[in-house]
Amino acid sequence: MELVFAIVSGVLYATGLYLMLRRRLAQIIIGLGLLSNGTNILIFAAGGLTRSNPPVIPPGELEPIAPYADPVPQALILTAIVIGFGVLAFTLVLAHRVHQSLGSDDVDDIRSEGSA
Amino acid sequence: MNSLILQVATRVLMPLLLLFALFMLGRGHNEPGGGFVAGLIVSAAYALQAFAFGVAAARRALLVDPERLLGVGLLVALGSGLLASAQGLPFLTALWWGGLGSPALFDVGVFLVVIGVVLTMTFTLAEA
Amino acid sequence: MIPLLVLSPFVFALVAALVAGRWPTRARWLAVWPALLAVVFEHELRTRVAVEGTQVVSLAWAPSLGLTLQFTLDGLGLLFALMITIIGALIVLFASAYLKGHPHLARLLAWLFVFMGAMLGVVLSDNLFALFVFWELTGFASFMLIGFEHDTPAARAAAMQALLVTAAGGIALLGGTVLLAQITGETTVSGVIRSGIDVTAHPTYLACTLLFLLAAFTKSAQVPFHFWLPNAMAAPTPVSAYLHSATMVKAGVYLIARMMPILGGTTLWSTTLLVVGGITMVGAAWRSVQETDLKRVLAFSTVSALGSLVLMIGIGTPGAIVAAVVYMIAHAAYKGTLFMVAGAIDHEAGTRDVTQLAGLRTVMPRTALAAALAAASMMGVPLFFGFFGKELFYEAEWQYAGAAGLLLAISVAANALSGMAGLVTGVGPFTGARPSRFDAAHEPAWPMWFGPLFLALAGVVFALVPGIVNTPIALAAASVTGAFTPVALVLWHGFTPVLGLSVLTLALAGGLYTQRAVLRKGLPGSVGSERVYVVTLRLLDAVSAFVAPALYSRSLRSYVLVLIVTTAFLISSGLFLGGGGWSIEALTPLRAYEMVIALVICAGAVMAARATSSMRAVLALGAVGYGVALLFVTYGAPDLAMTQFSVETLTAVIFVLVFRMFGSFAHLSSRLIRMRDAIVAGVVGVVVGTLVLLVGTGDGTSRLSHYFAEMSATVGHGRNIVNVILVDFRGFDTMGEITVLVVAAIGVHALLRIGADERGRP
Amino acid sequence: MTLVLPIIVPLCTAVVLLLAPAKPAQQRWIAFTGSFAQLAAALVLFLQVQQQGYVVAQMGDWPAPFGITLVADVFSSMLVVAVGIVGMAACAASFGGVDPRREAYGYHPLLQILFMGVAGAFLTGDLFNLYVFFEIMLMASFVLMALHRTNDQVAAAFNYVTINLLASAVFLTGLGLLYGSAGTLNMADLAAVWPSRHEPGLDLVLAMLFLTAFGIKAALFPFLFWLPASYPLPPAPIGAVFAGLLTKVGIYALIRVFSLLFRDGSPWPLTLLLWMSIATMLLGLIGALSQRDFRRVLAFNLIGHIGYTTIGLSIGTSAAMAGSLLYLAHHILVITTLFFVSGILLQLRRTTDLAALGSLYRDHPWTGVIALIPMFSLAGLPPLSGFIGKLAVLRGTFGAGFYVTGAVVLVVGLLTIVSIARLWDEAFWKPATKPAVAPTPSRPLMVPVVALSLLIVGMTVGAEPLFRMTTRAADQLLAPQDYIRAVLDSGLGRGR
Repeated sequence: MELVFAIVSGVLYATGLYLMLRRRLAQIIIGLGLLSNGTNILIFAAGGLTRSNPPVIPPGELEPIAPYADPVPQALILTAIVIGFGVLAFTLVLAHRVHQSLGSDDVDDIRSEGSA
Repeated sequence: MNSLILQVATRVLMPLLLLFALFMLGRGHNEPGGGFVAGLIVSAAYALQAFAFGVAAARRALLVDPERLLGVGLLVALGSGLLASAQGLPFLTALWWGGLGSPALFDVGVFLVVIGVVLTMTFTLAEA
Repeated sequence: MIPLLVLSPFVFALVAALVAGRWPTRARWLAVWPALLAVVFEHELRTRVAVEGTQVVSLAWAPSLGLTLQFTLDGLGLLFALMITIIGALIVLFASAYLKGHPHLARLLAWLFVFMGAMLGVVLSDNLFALFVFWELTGFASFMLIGFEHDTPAARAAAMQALLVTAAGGIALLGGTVLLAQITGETTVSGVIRSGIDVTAHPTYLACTLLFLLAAFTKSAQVPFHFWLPNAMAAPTPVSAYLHSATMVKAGVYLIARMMPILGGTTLWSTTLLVVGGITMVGAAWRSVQETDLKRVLAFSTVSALGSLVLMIGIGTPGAIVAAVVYMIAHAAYKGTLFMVAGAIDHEAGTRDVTQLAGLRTVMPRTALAAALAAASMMGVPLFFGFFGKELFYEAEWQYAGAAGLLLAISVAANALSGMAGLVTGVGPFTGARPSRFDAAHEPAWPMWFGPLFLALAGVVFALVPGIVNTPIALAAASVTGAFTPVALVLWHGFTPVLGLSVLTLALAGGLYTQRAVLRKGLPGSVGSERVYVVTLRLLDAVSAFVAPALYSRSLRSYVLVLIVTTAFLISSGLFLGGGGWSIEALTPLRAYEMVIALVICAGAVMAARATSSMRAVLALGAVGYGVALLFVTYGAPDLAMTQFSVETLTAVIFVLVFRMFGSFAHLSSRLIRMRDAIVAGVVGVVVGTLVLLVGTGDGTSRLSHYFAEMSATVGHGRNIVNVILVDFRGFDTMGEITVLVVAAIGVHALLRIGADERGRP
Repeated sequence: MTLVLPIIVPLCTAVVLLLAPAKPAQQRWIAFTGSFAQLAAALVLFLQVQQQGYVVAQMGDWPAPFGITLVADVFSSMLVVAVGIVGMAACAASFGGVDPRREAYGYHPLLQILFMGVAGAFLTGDLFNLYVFFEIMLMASFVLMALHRTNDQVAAAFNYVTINLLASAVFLTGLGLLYGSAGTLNMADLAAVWPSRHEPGLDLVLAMLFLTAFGIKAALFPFLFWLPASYPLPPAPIGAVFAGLLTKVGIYALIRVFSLLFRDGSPWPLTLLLWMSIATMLLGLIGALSQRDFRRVLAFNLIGHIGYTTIGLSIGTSAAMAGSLLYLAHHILVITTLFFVSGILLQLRRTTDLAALGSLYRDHPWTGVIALIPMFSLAGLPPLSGFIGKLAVLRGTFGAGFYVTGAVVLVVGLLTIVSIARLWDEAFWKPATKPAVAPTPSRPLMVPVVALSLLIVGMTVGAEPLFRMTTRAADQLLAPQDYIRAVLDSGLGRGR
C-alpha cells in the first residue's frame, strides 16, 4: 500500500506544481490546493501506515486497543489542513483582487514596475 | 436562490444543525468531533440561512458580527491558557474542575473562531 | 589625556557647527583649539618622546575584536600631528574669511574638524584596526568636503570619485590589517614589531603587502590612482590646501613609512615603491605644466611630490628617510601656502587661469610676498627649506646602489618641472603688467594672508635656523629606520655634485618657465587610468542593469520554475550524494477499494491539471479532496477525515463564490512550454514518491504516540487522543492555527471591502 | 512565564485591538502600549538568558519531547529583543498617519500578530510549532502586503504569496519526512536521537529541503527574486518591519536547524550554503547599482548583506559565527532605520524615485546628518556598527582560512559603499527638480529614526559587550549538547 501512497503523493505534487507553472491565476491556486493535499498525504504516509484502530480510547479503558494509528501525524495534518484552508481562501480572494485590478487573469501581466 | 423549498428546509435544518454542532463540540474530547468541526457545522447552518434569506437576514440571525467573533474566540482560547498562568503554572496547562476543564474552554474558543472566520469569509464574499 | 586630545576635534566639529552657525563672524576663533593642540604636541615631541622609546596609552573599545584606541607617541606620528594641527589652525582661520557670508560655512568647518580628528587618529594610532577606522574617516570627511558645493555636478562627481578610489584602497587596507593580524596574532604596529615575526617569510606576505600598498597608493594619489586628486580641486580652496595637499594625501606616505619596519626590506617592496613613485613623480610633474588652472597645476605638482616621497621611502636608506621627512615638511609648508594664495587670488581676482593672471603684486603685496617665498622654496632655491629637501633627495639617490643614474635623471627632470610649476603659480600671477580688469582687486582680510605668510616664513626660518627642526626630523626618521641617528642640516656643505644638480634643476626650471606657452601646447601626457575608472563603473552598471531586472521583474512562473528546478536538483543531489543507507521495508498489503480511491485521486488531479473550465477544475479538486478524506478513514483517522471532508466542502464553496468572476482556462502557454513544465513537475513527483516509499515503511508508531496513548485518558481526561493532542498536548499549535485563520478572515474581509470601497468611489 | 510573554503579549494586544472600537487614536495607543510591553518582556527574558544561559518552558506543562517546548538561548533572546525594538518603532511611526482604510481593516492587529509570529519562530523549540509560527508570520505579512491601493502592488503581493507558499510546502515536506524518520518533533530531542539513526541519504535530502525552505525565506541565491519585487512597495513602517525581521527568521531557522541536526553529516549542504552566500552577496550588491529607487536600492543591499549573516554558519568556527551574528544584529537595526528614512523621503517629496529626489541635505541638514548614520553604517563606514560587523565577519573568515570568502566580503563592502554613496548623492546632494511637499518631516517618523540611529551609535560604542554576547551565542550554537540538556532535563512536568 505504501507504493500506492507514494504514487498518489507523487501525482499530487506533480500536478500541483504543473498547475503552479501555468499562467492563469485560478490554475495556480488549484495547483496550491493539490500541492497541500499532496503534502498531507506525504506526512500521513511518512508517519507510518497502519490499517488499524483509530487513536480513540474505548470507554472504560485507559489506553487505546493496539494496534492503533499514530495520532501525532493526524494532529499535525489536521493543523496543516486548517492552516492550508485559511491560506488558500485568502489567496483565492487575493487572486480575485488581482484579476479585478489587472483586468486579466494572466500572471504574465503581473510585472514589477520598472521592468521592460 | 430565494426558492421556497430552500427557505423551508433552512427553517427546519437550522435548529437541527445547531444542536448537532453542540453535540459535536461536547463529545470532541472523547470521540471524533471537536470545536473545529462543530464550528464548521454552525457556519454551514448560517451559510445556508444566507443563501435562503440573504446575507442581511443571516447576519441578523447570528446576533453578533462574525468579525467580532474572531476577537472573542481568540480571547476565549487565550483566556483558557492564561488561567493556568494566573495560578503560576505554565501557559496552557490544563485545569480540571470535575469533568470540566480548561481544554474544553479552549475548544470553545476554537469553535467561536471557526464560526467567525468562515462566516466572515462567506458573508463578505456573498456580498461582494 | 592624549586620547582625549586626539578625539577632541570630533567634539569640536559639533562646536563648530553650532558656533559658526549662530555667529559666523566669530568662526575664526575656532582656530584657537588646533593651535593649542599644536602646542601640546610640540611639547610632547620635545619632552616625552625619548630617543627611541614610545609612549602608548590605550582606551578599550572592542578588545575582543582586537579593536582598541591605542596611541603611539613617536617622532613620526607627532611630526605629522604637528603639521596637521598647525596647518589646520591656519586653514580654519583662512576658511572663516574665505567663505565669509557663505550659508554653509558652519558645515564646512564642522567637517574640517572631523577631518582633523580623523587625521590625528591615523598618525597617532598604534592599533591597526583603529588606524583603519581613522583612515576611512579621513576619506569620508574628504567626500563631504569635496562635495561641499553639491549643487554643481562637477563637485559631486569629484567627491564620488575621490571616495570610491580611496574607499577601494580602504577596503584593501582592511584586508591587509586583518591579514597582518592573522599572521602575527598582534593588532598593534608596535606589537607586530615587538613580536619579531618575520612577516616577509609568510605565505600571505605578498597579498598582505600588496593590499597595504594599494591602500597607500590610492590615498596618496600614485599612478594609476592619481586622477581623483586633480578632480578633487572642485572642493573649496581651504579644503584643497589642507586635505589634498598638506595632510590627507600624505597619509599614504605615512602608512608606507609606518609599515616599512614590518613589510619592508624585500625586493617586492622596494621595486614597487621605486617604480610607482618614479612614474608618478615624472608623469605628474609633466602634467602639471600643461594645466592652466592654478589649483590643477598645484594638484599635479602635489601628485609629483607624493611620488617623490614614495620613491625616497623605496630607496629606504637612512639618508633617504631623512630626505623624505625634510621634503615632506618643506612641501607641506610651501604647498599649503601656494594653495591658500591661489584661493586668495581666486577670491580677489575672480579667476584662477594662469594665462590671464598678472601684475597682482601691487594690489596684493602681502600675498605676493608669501607666494614668492613659497615658490622659491618649491624650486629649491638655497636659503629656503625646500632646498634641503632636494639636496638630501639627490644625495640619497647618489648613494643608492641600484640605478642611481636613472633615478637622478628622472628626479632632476621632475624637480625642474616642479620648479617651473612653482614659478607659474607663485610668481607668474604677481609679475608683469596688471590688466585693468584686476584693478578692483585688493589685499584680502588678514586671516587670508596671515596663514600663507606664516607658512612661507616658516620655510625661511627652518632653513636659516635648522637647529630647531633637527631633532624632530631625526626622531621621525628613527621611527621608520628603527635607529636614531642625529641629523644636522647645514646650509652649505661645499661644492658637491649634488649642489651641481640643484643648480642644474634651478636653471632648467627657469628655462622651462620661459617656454611655458610652448610646453602647454606640447604632448598631452594624460595617463588613461581615469578612463579605466569610468569604464569600470559603467561596466558594473551595465552588468547590474542586465542582472537586476532578472532578479525581480520577470514573470512569476519563471521564478516558480527556477525554484522547482533548483529544489528538485538539490534533493536529487542529496539522494545521490547521500550514498544510500536506507531500505524499503515490508509493505502493507494492498486492498482493492483503496486502489479505487487512489485511482480516483490521481484521475482527479490529472483532470484538474488538464481542465479548461474553472468549474471543472474545482470539481476535480473536490474529488481529490474527498478521495484523500476516504484514505484517511481507511487508515484509522476519523477526525482527519471529518475535517478533510468539511474543509474540502467549504473550499469548494469559496472557490465557486470567487470563480464566478473568472473566465475560461483556455491554454495560454504553448505546447512546448506545457511539455517542459510537465516534465519538470513529473520529475519532482517521482522524487517525492521515492522519498515517501523510502521513509514511509516504518512500524507506524513512535515514542510520542505511546506517551500520548498513556496520558490521554489518565491525565488529559479525554479518550480521543487526536483531540487531546490538539487542545492539550499541543494546544500551542492550535492557538497558532486559529490565529492564522483569524488573519486569513481579516485579510479576506479587508481585501473585498477595500475593493468594494474603491469601486464605490467616484 | 517570561518565555511565553513575548509571544502572547502581542496576541493579547491583537485581541484587544480586534475587540476595541476602531477609532484610530485609541488603536494606535493600544498597539504602542502592547509593543512596549513586548519589548519589556523581551528585555526581561534577555537578562534572564544572560544569567542562566538557557531559559526553557513547557507549554501545557507537558515534559519535553512530548509537549511543545519554548526555549531561549542568547541568540534567540537577542533576536526577540530586536523584534520588540522594531515593533515599537513601527507602532510609534503609526502616529504619523496610516492609510485610513488600512487602519480600519486591521492594520494594527495584523502588525501585532506579525510580531507574535516572528517572536514565536525565534522562541519555539519544536519544529512543527516553528512551521505554525512561520505561517502566522507569513499570513500576517501577506495581508499587510496585500492591503495596497495600486494595482501592481496587489499583483506583487500575489507573487510574494505564491513563492512563500511554495516555501511552506517544501518545509512541510521536510517536516513530514523528518517525523517519519525520527519520530519526534522537539528540536533538542531530534538532535539527541540524530546520531543514533544512520540514514545519511535521507539526512542529506532533509538538509536540502530545509536549505531550500529557509533559503527562500532568507532570500538566499537562487531564491532571492521575490524580495526586491515586494519589499519596496508597502508603506515605510511595514517595509521597515518586513525588511528588518522577516528574512531574519529564515536565517534564524537555517542556523538553528543546521546547528542542531546536520552538523556531523555530509559537509555538502554547508559548502553549498557558502557558495549560495557568496552568490547572494555579489548579486545583491551588483543588482543594487543600477536601481533608481531609494527603497529598491535598500532591498538589494538587504539581500546582499544576508550573505554576511549566513557565511558564519557555513564556516562553522566560533569567530565566524559570532561575526555573522553580530552582523545580523546590526543589519536588523540599520535596514529598519533606512526604511523609516525612506518614509521621511516619501513624506517630504511624495516619492522614493531617485530621479525626483534631491536637495535634502540643503533643505534639512539635521535630517541629513541623522540619515548619514544608518546609511553609512550600512556601507560599513567606520566607526559605525556596520564596520564593527564587517570586521568581525572578516576576522572570522580570514581566521578560518577562507580567504576567497573574505575577499568577496571585502569587494561587496566596496560595492556597498558605491551604492550608498550614490544614494546619498542622488537623494541628499543633487539639486531637486521638484519643491518639497512637506516643510519638515513629521515627528512620529523622525522619532523612530533618531532613536534607532542612536541605537546604532550605541552598538558602535558598545561593540565589546555586543561582540562578547554574539560570541557567547555562537559558542552555544556550536555546542548543542548544552541546548539539548537544557531542554530535555528541564522540569519533568506532569505525568511523571
